[in-house]
Amino acid sequence: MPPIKRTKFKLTSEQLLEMFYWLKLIRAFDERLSILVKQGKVRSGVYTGIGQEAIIVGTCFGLRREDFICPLHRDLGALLMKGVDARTMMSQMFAKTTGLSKGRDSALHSGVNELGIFGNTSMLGANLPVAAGLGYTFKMEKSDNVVIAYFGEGASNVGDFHEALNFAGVQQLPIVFICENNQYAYSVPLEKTMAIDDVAIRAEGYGFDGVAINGNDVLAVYQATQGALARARGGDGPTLIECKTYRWHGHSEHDKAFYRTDEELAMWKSRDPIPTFTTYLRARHVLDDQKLKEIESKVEATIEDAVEFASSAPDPSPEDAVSDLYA
Amino acid sequence: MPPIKRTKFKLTSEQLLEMFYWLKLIRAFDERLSILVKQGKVRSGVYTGIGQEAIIVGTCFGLRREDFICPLHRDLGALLMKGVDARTMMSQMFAKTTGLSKGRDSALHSGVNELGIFGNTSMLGANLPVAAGLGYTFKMEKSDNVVIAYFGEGASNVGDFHEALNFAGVQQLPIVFICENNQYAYSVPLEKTMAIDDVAIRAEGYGFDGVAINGNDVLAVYQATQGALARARGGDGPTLIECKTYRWHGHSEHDKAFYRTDEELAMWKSRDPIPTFTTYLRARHVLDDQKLKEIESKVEATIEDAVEFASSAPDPSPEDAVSDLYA
Amino acid sequence: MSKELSYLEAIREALAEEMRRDPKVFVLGEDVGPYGGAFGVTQGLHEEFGDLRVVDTPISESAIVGISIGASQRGYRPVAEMQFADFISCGFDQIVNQAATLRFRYGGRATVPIVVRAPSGGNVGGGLYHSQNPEAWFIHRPGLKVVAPSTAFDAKGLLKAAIRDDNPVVYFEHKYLYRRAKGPVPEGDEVVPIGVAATRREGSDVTLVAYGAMMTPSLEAADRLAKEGVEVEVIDLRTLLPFDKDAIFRSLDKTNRLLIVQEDVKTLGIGAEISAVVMEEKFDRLDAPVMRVAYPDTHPPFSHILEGANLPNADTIAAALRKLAAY
Amino acid sequence: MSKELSYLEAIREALAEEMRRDPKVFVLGEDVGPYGGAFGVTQGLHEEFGDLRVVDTPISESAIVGISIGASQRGYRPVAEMQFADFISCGFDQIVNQAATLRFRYGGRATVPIVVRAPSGGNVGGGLYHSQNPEAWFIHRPGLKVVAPSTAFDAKGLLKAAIRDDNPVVYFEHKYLYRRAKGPVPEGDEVVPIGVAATRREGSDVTLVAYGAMMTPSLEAADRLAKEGVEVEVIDLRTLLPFDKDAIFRSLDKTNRLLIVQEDVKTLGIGAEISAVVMEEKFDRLDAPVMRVAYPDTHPPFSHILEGANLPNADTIAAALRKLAAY
Ligand SMILES: Cc1ncc(C[n+]2csc(CCOP(=O)(O)OP(=O)(O)O)c2C)c(N)n1
Ligand SMILES: Cc1ncc(C[n+]2csc(CCOP(=O)(O)OP(=O)(O)O)c2C)c(N)n1
Ligand SMILES: [Mg+2]
Ligand SMILES: [Mg+2]
Repeated sequence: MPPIKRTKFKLTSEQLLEMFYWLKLIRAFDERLSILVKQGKVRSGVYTGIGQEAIIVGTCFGLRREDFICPLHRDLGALLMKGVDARTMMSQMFAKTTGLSKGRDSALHSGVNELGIFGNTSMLGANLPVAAGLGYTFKMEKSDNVVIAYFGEGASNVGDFHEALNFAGVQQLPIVFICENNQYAYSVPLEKTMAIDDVAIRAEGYGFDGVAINGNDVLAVYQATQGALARARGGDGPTLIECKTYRWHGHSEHDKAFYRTDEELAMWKSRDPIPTFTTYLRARHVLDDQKLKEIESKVEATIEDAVEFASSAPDPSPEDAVSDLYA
Repeated sequence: MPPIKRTKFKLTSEQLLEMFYWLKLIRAFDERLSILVKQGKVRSGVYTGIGQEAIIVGTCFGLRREDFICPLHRDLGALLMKGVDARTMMSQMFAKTTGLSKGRDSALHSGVNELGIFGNTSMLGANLPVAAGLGYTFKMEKSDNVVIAYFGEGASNVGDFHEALNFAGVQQLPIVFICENNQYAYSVPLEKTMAIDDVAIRAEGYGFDGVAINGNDVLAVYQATQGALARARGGDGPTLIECKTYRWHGHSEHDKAFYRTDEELAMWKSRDPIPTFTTYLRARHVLDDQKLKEIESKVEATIEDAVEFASSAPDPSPEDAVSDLYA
Repeated sequence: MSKELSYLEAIREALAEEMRRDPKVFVLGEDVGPYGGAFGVTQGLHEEFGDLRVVDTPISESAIVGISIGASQRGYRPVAEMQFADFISCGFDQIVNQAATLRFRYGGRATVPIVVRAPSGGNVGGGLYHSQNPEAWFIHRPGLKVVAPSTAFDAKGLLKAAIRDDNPVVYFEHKYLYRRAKGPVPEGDEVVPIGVAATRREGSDVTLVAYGAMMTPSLEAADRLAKEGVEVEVIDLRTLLPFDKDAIFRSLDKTNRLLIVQEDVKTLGIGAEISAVVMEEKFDRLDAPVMRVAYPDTHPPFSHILEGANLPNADTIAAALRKLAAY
Repeated sequence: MSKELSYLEAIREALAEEMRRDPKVFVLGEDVGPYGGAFGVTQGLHEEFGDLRVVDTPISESAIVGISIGASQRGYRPVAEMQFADFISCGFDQIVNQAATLRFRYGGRATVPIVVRAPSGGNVGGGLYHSQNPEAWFIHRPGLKVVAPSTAFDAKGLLKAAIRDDNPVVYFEHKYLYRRAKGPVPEGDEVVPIGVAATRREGSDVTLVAYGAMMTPSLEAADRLAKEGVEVEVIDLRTLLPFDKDAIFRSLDKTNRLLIVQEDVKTLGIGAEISAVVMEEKFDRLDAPVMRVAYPDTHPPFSHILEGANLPNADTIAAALRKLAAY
């Protein structure tokens, strides 16, 4: 694969600010969820992606409505960016009827076909064959839409990963596989579960390119993704992009994460994707105090509104436990 | 991996002749089975490895009794070399009580722990996690025994392959993975099921070495295996050896194999591992007409005896259909 | 309507007609392409519909199902083939956790119109891994539909219904019937509705419920009983989930006696559920206990002696009917 | 005997004691190492027994089971942990086709002493993929044993028995009971034998059969009925395959009335088999139809309102008991 040029895919100031907004919104959403769990208002199913937002923003930014994403447990932001509004999203976490699952789920096991969002089961890796199936339909239609499929480095050890990437490779499907390598699968560090440094090299076994990049640099992620998307749309098949990152919180909000050191966490917090990007934007005069304040209040208002909406939304009723099983 | 030196692991004339015997015996066994199927004496479950014998002989030759093998549907010869006598093996194919499965199976779904032979299910790839488990016990015991695990190139697309090789890699298990790449998975040629030329490169994704060799050259297979075995016994972990070969018969004896050309088959028959090796042995004066005749009669006698034994061995009785389920 | 097809040809015709009718229908599986499938079911389809709609997949059962689910989310109606029903265990998770739950967790906003074809059943000398009847696992999973035709007519009509159904359907086609069952088939848009049993023989003394390859010995046993003055009403379930409780109850209201015949092993085969439901809802009508004739709780052995000992047959069924009639 | 442990501690103690007693026992699974497992069951084991005997595996359920089977063939007694019982679907093939059949196809010459621990059950706000009760799939598979303790005593005693058993055992530990069930535990070599039910309450009017977390509401309902003058005999199955038919029949001979309570979905849950067996063998003793109180045929929803609507409870159980008593 040719090296990624950060400047190859140009972004306007407006677009850069939009990216910034998403970074802030997604961070705020997850942070709020973390509090809501502690308050007992959201009961479970919360796996925050705090610290990993650059991956979601860099990969989802600029996608078409028709493009499909296959997000994972930490990728709530991907659903927001792909068009699920904050109220619906928050309702989902509150298990209210106004959520995607009508109260049957408070995690990300739901999707919206009209928005190009697939909702996976909990089974890690199981979204990847589905992504291959979605990609296969684009191939059948000779359309230039694409699929972005996410997985953790831990999930790259599951059989489904292998079967899916192999099929994508041999069929040259328009899929970009995004590995969110946050170093840990729950409590287990990468080196205890695979004898390689970069998940990216697994792509070679399937006949396409893999590249490992800084997953905390939203522009690096964006540039790499755009390159891969261009190839996919042009019929040149899949790419695997491994984004090195770190999750700040525990595996779930109940996990105290004693398995890692404070130093390690501190080191990664110093690589927080948001201040890095803020500095970049300020240096380029895209962002100033005024704009920052505007964006921050918009974010806050959106979250407040979503929480208020979800809190007062109707609970499901007992019949919903057995309905919608069959069409 | 350093290139294989054919001369690195020396073989005596006696050993070379023994290898030759096994090549002939395994070929004769499969050829006889093919006839027995046509005669209706063996009813099913016959997948011959005719044309692929060099892989079995080159990998099994010189193994310890304690070493384990995890053979596949075409690898009847591996069971013979590891110590199952021809009568028992033939009884298995006749579904007689004197077979490994006591008549419950006429294929290779049975093993013998005392001889270091694992018997897989039909599910392709399912033997590989088992091989990892066997290898893990050797690691726990700090023993220098090894496991040899076989799989077809087709089976290398199954999820279990991935999970097993990854575990073997990260745990540095004493396993040699042998890919019998005979170009086809049933009717489907390799290029329709994977976008790579060499299955061997998949090893990289698991952090160990893979090498592709001529699987029809028994000495090349032997040398490569010995190198991998030495590393495994020395604690240096697994190796994947991909042996390029071809099966002469159809997938099973019922398959007419219309999916390939006569030319292709003829080309591969010209690479028959047995005459190649015969020429080699004659040139080195290890084999002469006299010895050849001796070996051929021994092979014939062994097969005849096995067929006779199995034909007249007792059939299972109805109770055997429900016994031996629980210990 | 005078055209007669074999069961296998009927399946093929259903596929071809549905593929002609609806460009969203496509088939995928191992060897289903030019080869036409292990049993020849898909012969001719590749020639007519090409590579894109008749997909030779790698050996990857989990991916085959997952790909189907993915394609279904874009409005396609994939028909996936498991080469043998036995291998459905390798695609199990995608069926029970991904397909069966999707509509529910999507809050009813999506459908999963996939069909998984699974050649099942014994009496063909297949042994442990080519004879299984895995239907009960799926009958136990809400969100799925399960069908199992016994005639050429139903093979075609139920497959067409399954393809048009918006829910995931597991379609068990019995290998023993492939070339043995022959008869007229529905034409044009006629389908056999899912969920409706068929009364194959009227009678007022005992009700016999069966399906698949058990219909033939069941009807034979009923004929024998007729000579003894006992009129057996024989019901062919055709659909196993949801099964046609009303048809069973209607018959029971006449006979007050019920026998269930299944090729599946006894414990927790469908007979258990039917018996339990009859117990709950028809206890007061029963003149005798509901009885089951089933495969014993063991694995299908290869030997025809052993398999013969296990399979229900006209003798064992007739004996049970006599017991019931005399109760 | 005065020591009291929680159900979770009892499991941990069983593991520790068996590992101390027998060096061939080891545990493997995701996060079972230093972290001590998602629920803390294996806490302290890694410290005591080290890396080799407390193995943090990659996310690879199929391999986890396959590795266990492999190790068992060399005399080891692995205890594999599924992080949640729900994920057992990903290791399904290795359990049902590899482990359950091995002894049978080896002609009785081998055993498969593995235990698969599966934290199951709902009422913990887990939603669709952290609440399942997948026991019926395994009860339907000959060659396996299935247990499901309801008390700390049985949790320890059955796990010890399972580890010492030479057959593959699926051990369902109920998450709701982890910290809620407390009590004395067996000491030393005392085990709770597999296959033997326990009578938790004597009574002569109605027999109630349950297991796992359903014991508590069942006993509560029995207490209520006692106040109404109906004496309910409550049997805790403890082992689901093979279940203790004799214990049920003995009780039935007193009461002539039977209720089965299961957290599993109704259709083809174990209640179906018990009902069918009672029908077959005890029809003439029944004064009322065998009834079932079960989870409805749906998926476990996250919302506590919905889950509450689905779970059997003392009210619904008492209502069924009243119906039975009055029949
Ligand atoms: C098949 C399967 N096994 C186990 C789990 C339990 N589990 C949930 S998340 C997780 C760790 C995932 O690690 P990774 O893939 O790296 O993603 P991350 O959580 O780090 O983003 C585990 C083991 C699961 N969800 N699915
Ligand atoms: C999981 C699984 N899927 C499908 C099959 C059916 N099947 C048996 S052998 C075979 C082809 C195997 O190809 P390969 O692995 O290359 O081995 P070869 O037969 O060529 O030696 C197939 C598809 C199977 N046995 N197991
Ligand atoms: Mg991770
Ligand atoms: Mg092959």
